[in-house]
Amino acid sequence: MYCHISIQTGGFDLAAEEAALRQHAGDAGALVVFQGMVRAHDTATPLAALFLEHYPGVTEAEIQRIASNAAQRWPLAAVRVIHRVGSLAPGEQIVLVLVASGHRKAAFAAAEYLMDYLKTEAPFWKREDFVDGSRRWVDAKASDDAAAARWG
Amino acid sequence: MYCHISIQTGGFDLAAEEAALRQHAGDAGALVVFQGMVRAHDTATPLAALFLEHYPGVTEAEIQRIASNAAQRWPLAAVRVIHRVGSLAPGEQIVLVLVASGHRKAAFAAAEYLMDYLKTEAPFWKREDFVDGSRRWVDAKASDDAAAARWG
Amino acid sequence: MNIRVLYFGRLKDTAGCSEEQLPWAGGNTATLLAQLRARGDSWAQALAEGQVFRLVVNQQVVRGEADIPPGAEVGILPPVTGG
Amino acid sequence: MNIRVLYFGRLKDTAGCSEEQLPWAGGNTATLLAQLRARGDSWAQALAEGQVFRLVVNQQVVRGEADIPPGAEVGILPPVTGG
Repeated sequence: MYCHISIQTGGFDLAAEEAALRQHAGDAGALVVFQGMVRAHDTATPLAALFLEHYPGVTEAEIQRIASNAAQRWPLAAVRVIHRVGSLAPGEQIVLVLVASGHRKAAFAAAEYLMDYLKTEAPFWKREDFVDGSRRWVDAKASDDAAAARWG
Repeated sequence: MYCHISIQTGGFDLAAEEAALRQHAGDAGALVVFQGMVRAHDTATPLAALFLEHYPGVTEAEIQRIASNAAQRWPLAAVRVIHRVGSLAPGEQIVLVLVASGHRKAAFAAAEYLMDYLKTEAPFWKREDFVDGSRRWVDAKASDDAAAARWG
Repeated sequence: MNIRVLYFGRLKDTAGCSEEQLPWAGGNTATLLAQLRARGDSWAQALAEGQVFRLVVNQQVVRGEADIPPGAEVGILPPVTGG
Repeated sequence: MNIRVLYFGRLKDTAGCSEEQLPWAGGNTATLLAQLRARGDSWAQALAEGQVFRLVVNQQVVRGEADIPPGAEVGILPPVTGG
């Protein structure tokens, strides 16, 4: 299985990533994409920016491990993960996951699995920087742990 | 909920569709995309082309109904469905579904729901035109019926 | 008075056409199916239970049976295979 | 001999830095956590059970306890919040 992981400060081009992935996806009939964006009004005080940090080296290895686990569960042709770090404004892209597979069921399941484990296993930390100047490190969500736990 | 449905012979531009959808998706934090492609080797004899026909008018209404049902189950910000008809070569795009929502769980579930019901309720018919000149209308799959049935 | 019957997918091969005008004395979707099945074995097989997904009367999808008024457009849909 | 301890997320605020050199006589991940918790209430709270997600020794994620050799890089990870 083709697998390409990037941690970067810059944005990404969905069309370019889709074209590149299909180069490596052979005769795959299904492509599922997840793109996460920074929400401005997820909190009471509006967000000025979301700051993300990570653990270089360890992050890439953990995502690789998560992708390998997914490839053991489903017949995947190609996986692409891009996760941004640094300071991101509301509306900006945070994360992109692309999964190509022969059929849609595997592609959907693997994309959701990758997102669930990216949220709960990969060493990223988010800090909310609010318009009033206050800052807060985001708490881990029990709902994310529950989402990952359902894969058993 | 914003909902835009197109049945067309031409291809589509994923990046343009993503940009257009986000214009209508407000503060949505999650975007899930499904793209289906024609497989060359899904059959014993290689495929020269996949021919798709549909029931104009009825198709659009049925997809609108499926999208409305999805919007009653999950809090969706925006939905876009493009389905191609006519003669499509292996590797070409067949179908594109985009779903924007506040959170990923709803976006994933709704995109999968839309695909399951597109496969089993929308009036499209596929014919396989093989490289040896033979042709065959595709049989409906029990696995697709089962996928749709699980939504209850 | 006639009705206009539209065929889709493999039913076009059975009918040898994509649509036809049919004299219509009145009746419902079951009447129409019975009439078409009586045309012969290939029709009876193609329109057997399980081979017909749904009928559409004047662009309205029919679940169960429905009246077919004179002048109607009736689509006969084999099981769908899109997506 | 020292070890190099890296802090992430909210633990940076507790430590007042992103990393420090710590004299190390030997021990495992539990020894290190006990030593840091003994620095005071803010440390004890920040590193309480449930506040620490995982330790990483020389870029290897530790599940359970693991030896920390002299010279090691040790990352202390609060619960992660990516994606």
